[in-house]
Amino acid sequence: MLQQLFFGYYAFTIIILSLLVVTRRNPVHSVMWMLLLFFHIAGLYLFLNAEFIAAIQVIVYAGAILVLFLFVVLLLNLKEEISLKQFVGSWPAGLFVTGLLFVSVVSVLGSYIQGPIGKYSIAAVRSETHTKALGKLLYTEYLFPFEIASLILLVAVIGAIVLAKRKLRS
Amino acid sequence: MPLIMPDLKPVMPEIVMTVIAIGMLLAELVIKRKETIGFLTIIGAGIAAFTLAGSMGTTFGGMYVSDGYSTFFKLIFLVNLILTILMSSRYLETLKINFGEYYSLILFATLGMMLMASAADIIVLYLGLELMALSTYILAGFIRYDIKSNEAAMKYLLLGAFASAILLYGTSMIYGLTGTTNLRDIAVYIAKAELASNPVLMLSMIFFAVAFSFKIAAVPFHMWAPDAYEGAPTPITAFMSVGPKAAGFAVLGRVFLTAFGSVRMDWAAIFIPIAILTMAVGNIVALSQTNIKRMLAYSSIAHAGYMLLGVIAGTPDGLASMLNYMFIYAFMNIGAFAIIIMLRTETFKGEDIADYQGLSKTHPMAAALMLIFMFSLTGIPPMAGFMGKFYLFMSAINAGYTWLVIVAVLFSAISAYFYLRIVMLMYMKEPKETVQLNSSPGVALALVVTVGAVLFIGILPSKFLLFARLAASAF
Amino acid sequence: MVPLNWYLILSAAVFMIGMFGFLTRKNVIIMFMSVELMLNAVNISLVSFSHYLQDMRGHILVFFIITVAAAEAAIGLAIILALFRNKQTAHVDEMNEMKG
Amino acid sequence: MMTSYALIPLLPLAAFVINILLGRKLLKENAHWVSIAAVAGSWVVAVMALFDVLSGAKINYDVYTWMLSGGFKVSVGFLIDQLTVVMLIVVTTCSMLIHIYSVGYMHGDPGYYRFFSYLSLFTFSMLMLVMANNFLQLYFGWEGVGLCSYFLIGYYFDKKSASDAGKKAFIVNRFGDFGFGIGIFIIFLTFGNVYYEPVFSQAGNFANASINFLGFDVHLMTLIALLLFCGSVGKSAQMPLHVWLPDAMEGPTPVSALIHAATMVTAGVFLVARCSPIFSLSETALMVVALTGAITSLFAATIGLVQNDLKRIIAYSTVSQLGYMFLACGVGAYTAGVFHLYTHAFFKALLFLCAGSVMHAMGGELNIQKMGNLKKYMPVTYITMLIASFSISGFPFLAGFFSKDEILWMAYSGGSPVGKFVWAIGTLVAFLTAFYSFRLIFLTFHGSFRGTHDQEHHLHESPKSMTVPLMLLCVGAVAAGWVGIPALIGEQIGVHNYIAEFMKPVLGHPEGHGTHGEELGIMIFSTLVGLSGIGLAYFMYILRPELPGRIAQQFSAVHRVLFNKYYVDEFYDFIIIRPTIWIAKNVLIGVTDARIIEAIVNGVPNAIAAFSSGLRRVQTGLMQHYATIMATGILLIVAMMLLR
Amino acid sequence: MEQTMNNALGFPILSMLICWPLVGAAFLLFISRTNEKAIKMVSLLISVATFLLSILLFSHFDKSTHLMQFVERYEWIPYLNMHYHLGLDGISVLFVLLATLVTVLSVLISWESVKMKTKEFFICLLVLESAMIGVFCSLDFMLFYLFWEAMLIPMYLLIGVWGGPNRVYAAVKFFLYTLVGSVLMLVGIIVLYFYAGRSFNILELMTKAYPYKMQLMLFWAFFAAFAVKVPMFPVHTWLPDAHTEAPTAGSVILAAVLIKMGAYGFLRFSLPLLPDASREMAPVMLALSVIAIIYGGIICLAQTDLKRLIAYSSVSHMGFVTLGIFALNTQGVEGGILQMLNHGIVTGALFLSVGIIYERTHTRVIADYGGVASVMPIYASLFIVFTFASIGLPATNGFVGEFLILLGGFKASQWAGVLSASGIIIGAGYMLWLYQRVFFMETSQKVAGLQDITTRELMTLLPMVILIFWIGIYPNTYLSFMHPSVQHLLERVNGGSAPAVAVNAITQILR
Repeated sequence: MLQQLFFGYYAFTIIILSLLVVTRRNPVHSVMWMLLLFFHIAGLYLFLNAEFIAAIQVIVYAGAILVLFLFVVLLLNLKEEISLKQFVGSWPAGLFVTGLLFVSVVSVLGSYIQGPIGKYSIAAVRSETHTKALGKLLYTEYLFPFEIASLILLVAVIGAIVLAKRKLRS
Repeated sequence: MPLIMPDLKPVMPEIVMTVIAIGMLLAELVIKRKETIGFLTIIGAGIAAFTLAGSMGTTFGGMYVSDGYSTFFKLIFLVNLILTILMSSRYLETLKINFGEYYSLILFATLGMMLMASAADIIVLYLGLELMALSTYILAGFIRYDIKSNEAAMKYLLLGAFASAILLYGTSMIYGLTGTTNLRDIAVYIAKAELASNPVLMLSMIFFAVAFSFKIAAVPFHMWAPDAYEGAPTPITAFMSVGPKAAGFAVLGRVFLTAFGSVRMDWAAIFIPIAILTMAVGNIVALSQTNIKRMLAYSSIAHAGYMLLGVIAGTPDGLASMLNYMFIYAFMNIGAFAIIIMLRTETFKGEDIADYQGLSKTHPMAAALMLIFMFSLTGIPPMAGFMGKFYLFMSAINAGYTWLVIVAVLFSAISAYFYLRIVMLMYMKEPKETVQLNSSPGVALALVVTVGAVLFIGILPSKFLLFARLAASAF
Repeated sequence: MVPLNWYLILSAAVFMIGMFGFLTRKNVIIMFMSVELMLNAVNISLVSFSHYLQDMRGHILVFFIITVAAAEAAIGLAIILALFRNKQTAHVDEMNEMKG
Repeated sequence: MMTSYALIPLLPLAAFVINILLGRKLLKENAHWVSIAAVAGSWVVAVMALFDVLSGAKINYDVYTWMLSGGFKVSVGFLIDQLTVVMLIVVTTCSMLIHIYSVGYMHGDPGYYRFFSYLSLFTFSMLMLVMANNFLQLYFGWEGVGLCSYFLIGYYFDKKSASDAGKKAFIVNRFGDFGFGIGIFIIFLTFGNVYYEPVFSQAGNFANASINFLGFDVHLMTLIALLLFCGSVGKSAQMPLHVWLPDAMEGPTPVSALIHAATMVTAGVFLVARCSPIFSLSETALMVVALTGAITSLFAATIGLVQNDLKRIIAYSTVSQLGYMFLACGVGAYTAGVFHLYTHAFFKALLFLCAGSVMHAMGGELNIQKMGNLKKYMPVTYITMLIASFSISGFPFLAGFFSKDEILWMAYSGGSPVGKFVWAIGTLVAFLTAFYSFRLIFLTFHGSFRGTHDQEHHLHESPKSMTVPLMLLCVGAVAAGWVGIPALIGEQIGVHNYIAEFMKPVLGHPEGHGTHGEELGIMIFSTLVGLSGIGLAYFMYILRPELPGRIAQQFSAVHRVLFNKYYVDEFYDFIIIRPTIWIAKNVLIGVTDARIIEAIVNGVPNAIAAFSSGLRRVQTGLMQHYATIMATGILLIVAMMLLR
Repeated sequence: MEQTMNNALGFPILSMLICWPLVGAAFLLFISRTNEKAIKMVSLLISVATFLLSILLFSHFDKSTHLMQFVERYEWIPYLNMHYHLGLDGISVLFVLLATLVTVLSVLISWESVKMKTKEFFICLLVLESAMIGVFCSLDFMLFYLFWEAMLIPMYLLIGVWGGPNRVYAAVKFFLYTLVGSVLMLVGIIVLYFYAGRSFNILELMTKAYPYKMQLMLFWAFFAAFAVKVPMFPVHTWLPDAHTEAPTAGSVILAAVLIKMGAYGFLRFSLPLLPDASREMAPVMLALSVIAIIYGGIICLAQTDLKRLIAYSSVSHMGFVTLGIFALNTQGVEGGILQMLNHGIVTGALFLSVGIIYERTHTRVIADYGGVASVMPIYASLFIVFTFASIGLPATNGFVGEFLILLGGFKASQWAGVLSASGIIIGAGYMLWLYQRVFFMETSQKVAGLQDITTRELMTLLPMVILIFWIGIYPNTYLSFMHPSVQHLLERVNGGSAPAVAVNAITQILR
């Protein structure tokens, strides 16, 4: 019961916060709501025994990505921003389509059959701690993707520099 | 847990590519002449191509597979890479965006594609896709001072991210259903648990289809393509029109034929309307374009539609015909872009279709080459484009999709109209103003290679067909 | 015990809200944030699947998704910056140099 | 021996080739020598052939295979029998004389060589026509003479009327050939052959056969006969395809004489005579032939009454006389028809040549109202033309008398109601013929000269090269008929009806059902009718010259109809030419091609282009819209997959 | 079943015929574009050489067999079982000759009239020649299709670059019309390929039996390609535009060879491959042919443009050809083939002639002419030969062809025979009217003082005149090529019930 309650709270808050994020006229507000949203999601992860994920959710998302967003948002002319409408003219179409999609996805989810149960039972993970279990996997079984991810980050670095640096020598 | 050294042979080309990419990044610090970097890149790509030969095998716990199929695609990627680099250096100079990062980014993008082609696990697939996509986003926005380039990158990135999200949503569903992300395991589990008619599986399949359709620019998920193609630097447009599309097809083929092989009729039913729409919209909208890059963007959309026929057929022949077409398409499309690049000077954009008016008078050779590429894209023998289409149609008919082929041939007849318009302008109109050709040895070499390939494959396609067929059967 | 479907519905809801934002917001940054929202929705479902299937793969994937999201954000925001330099706007409806 | 027959057509052909190739640069004024030599050679061989045939030979051989396809085989080959020989003599003789005449007539013409090469070509084609041993070669000659007729009518091609007339002649003839051609198809399908011999010998086997033709069951032989007759109607200018012949007078006069009087136009009669084995098997066909001939002869004669153009009067007279020949064939008297053909060749050629002589003197003037009293200036022409006119009017013991009498008697004595009817018409026509022939003579040669002073000053007799042929033909016009003196008279003077006997093996000879008395009565009656025609003409044009004008005023409506040739040309123009061109312009080009086919051909691309511009607008450049469309796409696919 | 014969000549003559013009075109690439004289001479030499080479076919052809001769067969794409497979039989051999001859004449006629981009022009012409020869020689369906489509490119350029004022429209129309038709045929070919067990070998395909329904579908797919090319009635509208706008050489090749390919296609593919459908659909085809004959003829009566008139007359004449082919009897088919040849010669000659005068007056409007016969007598006399050949006067080739066709057509269907025979009346009407308006009557201003034709021009027309009379007077030279092949074809179409006896009898008579 407590779990349901807990979930209910998180779910409710996450949805409300999501809505706030996408509907606020002032981008700064949106970013702020999003920050709160990320914390809630991190909470949910904890609730699902994914401590490490919860941590990077906070660190990477809330800490890095959102700050980046905030920086850029602050470049904007907020005054003008607030005076304008936040939605494009075709927003009812967007609402309609996403609404219907939601309905169809949810209706389909009813026929979900759970997949095979794996070896990482909650107990097993707990005994090893989540971070360690994940780390082990990352450096053994998932070494290859991990390496690719590093390249992605490298590309991101190059890209950010190439695109955003004021002067480049050529 | 002991750390076992994985078998690195299958990933040798990728390792070579990574080394070169990073090497180029460093080389840029010491080498001032950018042509040299380009040259080194080509050599590197050549080495990578050599290592392809002995790279067969599966590694990283079945996550990564190097087979004929992936090798064929990797060959296309490398050809694409080399040709793009050949065309790039002068163009970059002309536009004053001659940064060394360009080469490593293009290498990373190619690396991403290679990873995609070999990915046997959705995680690798996703990461490869993102590596390719992120690099391409940057490359699309490489003309930093140009608003169009910015806009192209922006649109490409945002819509790309949107598509990625959809892909991931699909992934999460298939993961939830099967508890795995390995394509082969997914297939095995679907068969075992009799999930074939499960709506969630269907939904996840749809999301995969949508995400890949986005990458190959199939209608209605093509909307980014014309804008991104138009705004991006022209060599990158050429690169994008072949590379990511081919990579998209690579994963599309692999995912749908491996993971969803047992529900072929279902996903064929998804792709048939998509293919028809793609051919229709691509060919029809191309008719009224005034910008040649944009026109080729629509043409590339249309070609994706034809290639989908091969996938829909779902037979080894179908796949082989798709591979073969992709290979041919790389040459003919890049060839056409090479001409466009030649027309670009500092002051003259040369992107308007009207700029081609009377080209045969001012530059007969360029016009003749363009003519060959245009007829090849139309699919008129003895150009390679015909052989490609022909094999595609053949395998689709063999798989029982005769009516679909009839639709396709009719649309391909429509496509003649806009390709011919270029030929018509070049040959049948008087030149408006004198167009300067911004030729360079690189572009010239690229043209020689492409036109040679287009004619050679057009007349003697036997070896290539066989190679494609082999690649498809070693799937 | 909370049924898995609840999580899935939550995830779907967040995904659709993100999509809605992407489809309708004028501001590029908010659109970007909407995409992040969608990714988070995927993450929620992945983590919950992982939890219920007692498998780590979902977590691994989430880990990579967050990584990629960060990289994507970096590049995206760099592009926005470049755009912003050339044209003082973050509104997509004023960003249609190319169309048709 | 056999090969020498081939010389008959080949000599003129060679002359044609030589003239057309060398004439313009080399031969020029000497072109006539080649042609005359060739036709003279042909004449000699033809006469030899005549003797061969008289001695009982019947020649039929193939030269080479012309076409071979499946079961269809046809050769170029020659059949020389009595009928052929008669035609050969007529053709070569007339041709030769007219060649000679032309030397004077065409003297100084810039296209001199051209004229002679056409004449040679014509002679060749005509000879191929009459010598053919199969239908297809007949058709070959048939079209060949049509071609030459086209060339020669349009000889003065810079004149619009001349080139119009040539074209008209060819096209009108094609209408006839259309039927002729289909006739040949049916002959081939029936007999598996297009050679005369097997066809005629087997025709009897099909006497009662019928065939389904275009959905109608028709008597086979009637069908074939009538289809072949279509060709005759065209070539011989019978109703309703007679319209080209009067116009054909645009050609030089020797041409009118040779082609449009003596030889080509009689090819139709020749065809009917040649196919008599087929025609004889069909009562209906014969009736049609007889009636067509009778009606045409009457019709043309009435028009001839009021015309003022010298050559046109003779042309209508030709049409009329051709009608006579068909009338004869139609009552089964093929011999009489051919006999008339033979005599007619002489007197009608003579008439034309005389007319040419008159024209020559008058400086090209053809309106007889502007002539008069020419006998004073051109006695030879006058006398010869007078004799020719007597001959055509059936003046006793001249050539025309015998042949015409033979026809009328055969028609009368044939015993059928149709025979009696056509006899009545024939007699009426004899009266009319005499009348207009002498109207012509009187207006032209008698009275006072009504032309300009200038013309009067230039009047002169024609040169020898022209008058000599006139005189030679005049002999023919007088004596040609003596080979066919009917038994009634022949018994008295001890001669046979040679021609009838001669032709009997080919054409047969129907026995009349009348008595000698009746025959004599008919003969006298028709002679009187002819003489009264002459008398009436004398009365109206010599004694009371003001009368014709008054009558014309009195019956102005009738006069106008006759003067305008019953408005047949106008009628054809109205029902065939105009509608066809109107349809071509306003329906086929205007509607079918432009509004239907082209509308689709251009409409589809235009629609696609319009659709394209429309579809372009979907690509607004707005990312949200792109995403919305993507999302819609997903939704649709989901709906499609889940709802199916 | 052995269906081919060994090459009677010791060398691959067909490949040489195909390659030689290509080699020439490649050679032209290396000649400076300013050296027009050399370009023209080289083109002429090459085309003449090709023609002379093709004469060997004429002399070495074995007329006693229907088997394919001069056969060459090499693997091309083994995986798809495609071969480079060439050969000729009695149906196709004459067209190769026609193509080589017409190319020579086209080179000659373009000597002066092509004033810009001379080099490209002759390259196009030579490439076109080799594609044309290829079409008639191919025994592999895909090879055929390859040449068939490849031909579009040079032709498109010929019309579009060197054509008249409205050339672009005409060129695009030509291209798209033909392409739409051809692609449907491609689908048909592939369907056939799979049904027949993966073979493109025409000879092999001919031995198979196909279900009727499939035959029907394929028949219409092939129809789309061939009928457009012929062109048959409802799809003929590209022809007037293409003919009118094309340069003289283009019109000549178009008329003489290109549109023959449609009819050839019916003969080579539709009839033997789809015998049942051909038989069943023959009435439809006959009806369309009759419509084309009459429709094309009548429409000529209202034309004001010289070339357009001749173009529509082609529609009418090709109506005769298809009529003959779908009469499905010996006379019809042989007549049809002969008439294809005839039409190539006559209409080719007419276009050559029109080109000659157009070069002098630069007008195609009939009303601008008049009295040409007075100023250009030699030209006028040659033209009248072509006119009458077109009308089908006996002793000219037109007669032989049309007569056989009408005979065959009449045999097959009385209505078709009778109605199409009316075409000969209409034909005489428009051709003579044309001749009158151009050559007769008073000399018009535009025409006054024109030079008569030059020796070079005479040389282009003379071969046509000779052929017109040759075929007209002794058609057996040409008909004898066809007998065994047509017989064989008809046996296939009519299920072996063709009257073989008659032919043997005739052959004996001949000997």
